[in-house]
Amino acid sequence: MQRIGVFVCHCGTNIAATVDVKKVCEVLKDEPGVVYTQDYQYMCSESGQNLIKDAIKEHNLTGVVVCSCSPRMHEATFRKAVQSVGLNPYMLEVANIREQCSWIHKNVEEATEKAVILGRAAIAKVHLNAPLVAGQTPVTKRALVIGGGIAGIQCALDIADAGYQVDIVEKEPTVGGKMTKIDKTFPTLDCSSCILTPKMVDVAQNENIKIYSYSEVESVKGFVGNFTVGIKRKARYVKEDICTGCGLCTEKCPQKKVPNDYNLGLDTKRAIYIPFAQAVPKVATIDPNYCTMMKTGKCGICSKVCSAGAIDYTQKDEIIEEQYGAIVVATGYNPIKLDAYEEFGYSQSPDVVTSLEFERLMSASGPNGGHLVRPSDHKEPKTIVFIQCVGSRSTTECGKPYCSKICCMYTCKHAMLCREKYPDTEVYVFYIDVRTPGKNYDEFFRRAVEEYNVHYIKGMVGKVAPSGDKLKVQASDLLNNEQLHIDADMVVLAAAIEADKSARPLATLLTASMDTNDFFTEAHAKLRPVESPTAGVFLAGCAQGPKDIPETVTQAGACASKVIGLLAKDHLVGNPCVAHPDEMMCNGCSTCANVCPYGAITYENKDFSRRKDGSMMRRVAQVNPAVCQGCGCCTVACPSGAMDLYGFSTKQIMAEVDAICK
Amino acid sequence: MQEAMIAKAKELLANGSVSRVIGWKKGEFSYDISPAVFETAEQIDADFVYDFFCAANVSKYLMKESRKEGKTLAFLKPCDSYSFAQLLKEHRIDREKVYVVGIECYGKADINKIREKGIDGVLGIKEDGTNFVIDSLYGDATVAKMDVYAERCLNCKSKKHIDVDEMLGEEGDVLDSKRFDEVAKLEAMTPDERYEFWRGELSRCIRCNACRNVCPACTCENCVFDNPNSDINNKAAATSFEENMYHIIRAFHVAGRCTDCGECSRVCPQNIPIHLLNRKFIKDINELYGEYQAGANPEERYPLVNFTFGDCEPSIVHKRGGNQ
Amino acid sequence: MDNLEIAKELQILSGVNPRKCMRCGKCSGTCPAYDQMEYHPHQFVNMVETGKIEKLLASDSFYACLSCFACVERCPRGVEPANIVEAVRLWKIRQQDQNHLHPEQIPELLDENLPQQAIVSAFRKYKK
Amino acid sequence: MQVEDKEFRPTIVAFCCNWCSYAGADLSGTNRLQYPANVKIIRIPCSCRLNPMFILRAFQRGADGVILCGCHPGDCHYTTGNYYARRRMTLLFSMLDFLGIEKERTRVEWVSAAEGQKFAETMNDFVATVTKLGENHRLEDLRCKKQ
Repeated sequence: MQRIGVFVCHCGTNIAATVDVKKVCEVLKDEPGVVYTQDYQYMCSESGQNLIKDAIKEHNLTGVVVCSCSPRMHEATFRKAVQSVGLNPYMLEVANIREQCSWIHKNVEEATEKAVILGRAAIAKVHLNAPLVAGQTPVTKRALVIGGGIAGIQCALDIADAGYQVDIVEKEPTVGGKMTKIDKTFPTLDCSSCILTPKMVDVAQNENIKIYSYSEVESVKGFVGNFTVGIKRKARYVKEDICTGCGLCTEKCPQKKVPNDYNLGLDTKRAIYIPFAQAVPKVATIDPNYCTMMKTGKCGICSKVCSAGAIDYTQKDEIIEEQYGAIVVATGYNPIKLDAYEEFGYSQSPDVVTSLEFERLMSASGPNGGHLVRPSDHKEPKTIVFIQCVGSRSTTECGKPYCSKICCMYTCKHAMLCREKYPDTEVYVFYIDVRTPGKNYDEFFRRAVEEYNVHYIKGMVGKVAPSGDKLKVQASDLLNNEQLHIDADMVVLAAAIEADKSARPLATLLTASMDTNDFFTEAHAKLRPVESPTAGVFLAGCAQGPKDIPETVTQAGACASKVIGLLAKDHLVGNPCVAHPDEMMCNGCSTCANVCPYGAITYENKDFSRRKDGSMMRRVAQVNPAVCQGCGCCTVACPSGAMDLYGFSTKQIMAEVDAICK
Repeated sequence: MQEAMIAKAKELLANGSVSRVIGWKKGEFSYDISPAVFETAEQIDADFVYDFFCAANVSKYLMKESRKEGKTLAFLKPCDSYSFAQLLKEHRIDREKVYVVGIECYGKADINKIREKGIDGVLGIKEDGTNFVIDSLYGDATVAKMDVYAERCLNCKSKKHIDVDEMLGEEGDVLDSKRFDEVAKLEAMTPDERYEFWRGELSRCIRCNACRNVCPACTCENCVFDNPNSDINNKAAATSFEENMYHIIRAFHVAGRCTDCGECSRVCPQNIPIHLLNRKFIKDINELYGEYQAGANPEERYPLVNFTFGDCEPSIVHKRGGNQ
Repeated sequence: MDNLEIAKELQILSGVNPRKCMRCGKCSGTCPAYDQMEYHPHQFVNMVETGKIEKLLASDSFYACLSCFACVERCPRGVEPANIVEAVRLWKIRQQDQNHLHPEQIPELLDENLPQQAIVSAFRKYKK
Repeated sequence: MQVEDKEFRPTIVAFCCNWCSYAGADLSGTNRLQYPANVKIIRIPCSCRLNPMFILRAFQRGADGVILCGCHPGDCHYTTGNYYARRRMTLLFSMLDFLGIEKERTRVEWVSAAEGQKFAETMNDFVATVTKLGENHRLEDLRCKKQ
């Protein structure tokens, strides 16, 4: 018979407020097998854990039940505590009487009764616990970074610095991400490419880092420490190692009408292109949808012109399998589609642009060489209206419920740059709230208002109607309680930002969980913000939520330290709660192998010569504990119940059900 | 047909390609046929029989027989061959150790239905066009085949054989049968009526386990109901709950693997329509996940170990369930 | 009935939860009848929320609303200011305990120079 | 020792998958979202770990309603666990309904780790449904009845 100790935590008043902990202790004292019960203010504290340790030694307990907060919170803490005094960590069960009892019930009597029942269920389970020892799995000392923006670059550089090999998979022809499209960065207004391109060059030259540009992740198998990732290298029709990036082909290509997505379609590029001068890798890429050679086979000028002979029209997508120990997700963001906002006339007039398009118009490498003109008639705009929170903070289905965090700062930057370069233009910014919480952020905003005389008006724009060559903006000014009518030359919409479209399929591949806005969910919002609940998957940058460049770089550094922490280990302690077949009862019908998501089950012919009816060899299942993750799917698929799961065995769950329904 | 089978059996035994033959032999009464293993020509001549009472499905016996050395000859009716194919898919039978001869089948007689017609002391049965001529202690009686066919033969789902080495008689094909009408009738009832119906039926269950022992899909080395530490092991059902539970769990374990061979209802001494439970699962699988016949396609995964991203949600049962 | 109870009543009548409003002023910005109103749409919502009902009932600014529903269409938080205007109008009519206009009575009340917008708006109201 | 005062209080067993719905339940706790005390949660590694035997065992021991909460299809921590659970539960519920057992007594709900609100609402709604149904007589085992 087990000797079980029950420890009930007050959790300050979190539990004690609605659960009579003394009564719980008293009632559970006479449960079968319980030899010691104790309640304490903070069971998870140092002194609380010592209480448990002393009780184990004093009453030589063989099983421990802790009635406290969620096992997801402190199960590991208590397991370490009991392990330190020699008790197997898996001889401990946690009853969740806080999140699932005291916090959700007001009536003390009801909550206490429920706490007793949950305690009783945990005791029933501990009776059937077996001392488990975790297996070990080797760690591949290589990391994969998905997404080559500033987050991916910074993270890769930090990991490479620690001496580990890193592969970056970027779906665009060049790394750099959104920062390559930005002109100046707030709050210091230093030029984006000046701070980014050196890092891109470092990434290219670092011998620990390999860049798979114009590639996507195709498949992910395995688990933390042992990922096998299939990378699809999209056909570039240019041999990367031979092309010198001279750009001759991009001048000679006859197909000129290709929308240039580097400038968000504001101008055009050729069918064979290098995205921008400082592209890394500086290699041309052919866009098969526009290249006449690809479509009709009747051109081939670029291959004739290319002195290095790097053009190869027959190139095909190829898939490479690589092994990794950790995966960093840095898939970044995109502004949302604004066609649903007809009130702002985004699709009616070319002069209504998004902030990113405005950034391109202002940028020296932009469609107009940095000279701000209206896309419709190329005249200098005299009155510009900025509209904040377009699509953000909106509970309608075409909008996003969250605040996109970076729009106030970049709109303030745009207004300031506008006023500085073109002092005679009038700049209006319609806002709901100006949110500038960072270091030197608010000072930057006040400079825009005080020194550069940007008109900040509290109130939303109701309507933008193009009439003649002007844009009639109708907005409400809440502070003066009047309706404003402004004839603007140009309207800039601070569009909400959302997760990159490639994030959702990637999450399914990685079995990483996502929130309703397609941002990756972190393991713990406050305590583990850069890890995904799926072990071995880490999150950096806007893939995890809207954030600005300083915060992204911070997260990238944090991610790198987590990855280095993981890769530094030679092998990982596995999960002991794995499936195990009872060979005497196994039918060998491979139903379990069919449902195993990890392929952890194989079959062997075993000799059962003791069988009375003379049959010697029987086909039985074998589970590989290193691969099995303990989901338990096989235990239900197996009709005879031969397959069982350590830690959550059929008998244990049955015992819990009995204890709860008694 | 019986003579052709006896000739084939003796021939294969003689040339040594098979070591034993599995067929049927008469029990106490002429309508009591039970499968039997014959090793010598004499035994075959003495006992081997094949007539309109030979409904038993021999594929389950092959599990044991195929473990002995030497090959085993088996005569499989179309519905037996589906069970045989399903057992092959579950690696329960070694295919090389079995030589399968498919035999065509025109339906088997159901002794209970014959008795309901008032014919007793049955001695033999012969076919006469669309009627059966039954000679009994009280003289011959002719009765229309359709009145005494077994329920599963009335709704025969397929005359096609799966994975046979040789054929006696020609190969038939899959028929579309009205085998789900009975289930549909029950589904149309209100939950209370259904509860009364099934309480009435299942309360007669004496847990003789005949249905489990005959079922070619119920092939566990150690059944969960016999295994003492499975927490649901019981012999006789003590309460109505255990009666329900036994039949629910048994039907669930064979769901997606049951070939609807009808043996369970044939052997049930209490004549409980157990096959309706299995057919309910087959009907649901066909409606929700697409037509599926267990044993038909050896490579295809059976429904409960398969999934598609677009599967319906369990709440469909709440929307679709029998009328209130 | 003090103001807060009337406010609660108006919220039930209009089915609008004024606390969902984040005071961005877009409804007033997009309102074509803004200038004819003493209190503007974003103020209706706030006044109903905080219970300043007599000031609202005293002013006839909510009769200026053409019920074009632009504010309902464009409100980012799904607050429906037009429905509050409706509720206030219905409340005001019920105060004067005039019974409702039955659809059969409408034809003879129509005269030619009544703008089409008003007729459509009337039908929108009576569908409540 | 379920105190049986005059109005009926159902016993509900909720099987919650460890990665999503258990975290969802914790989140509804952290947000102090109230739901009735007669819901008791059993943690299982994945929704695919739920064996029909456990559901029947719960009803046998006197539960009046059983609900399985798992990750949204596509979000399962073990990639395909909830797809199998979805098929198993659909067929099982259909069979229980076929036997005439009230189909509102069993339910499956996909709750992610971020949906504390949805978890509380589901529990409140489920307890209300089962309370309306009354005590479970069709799958009860008289030997386990509380006197």
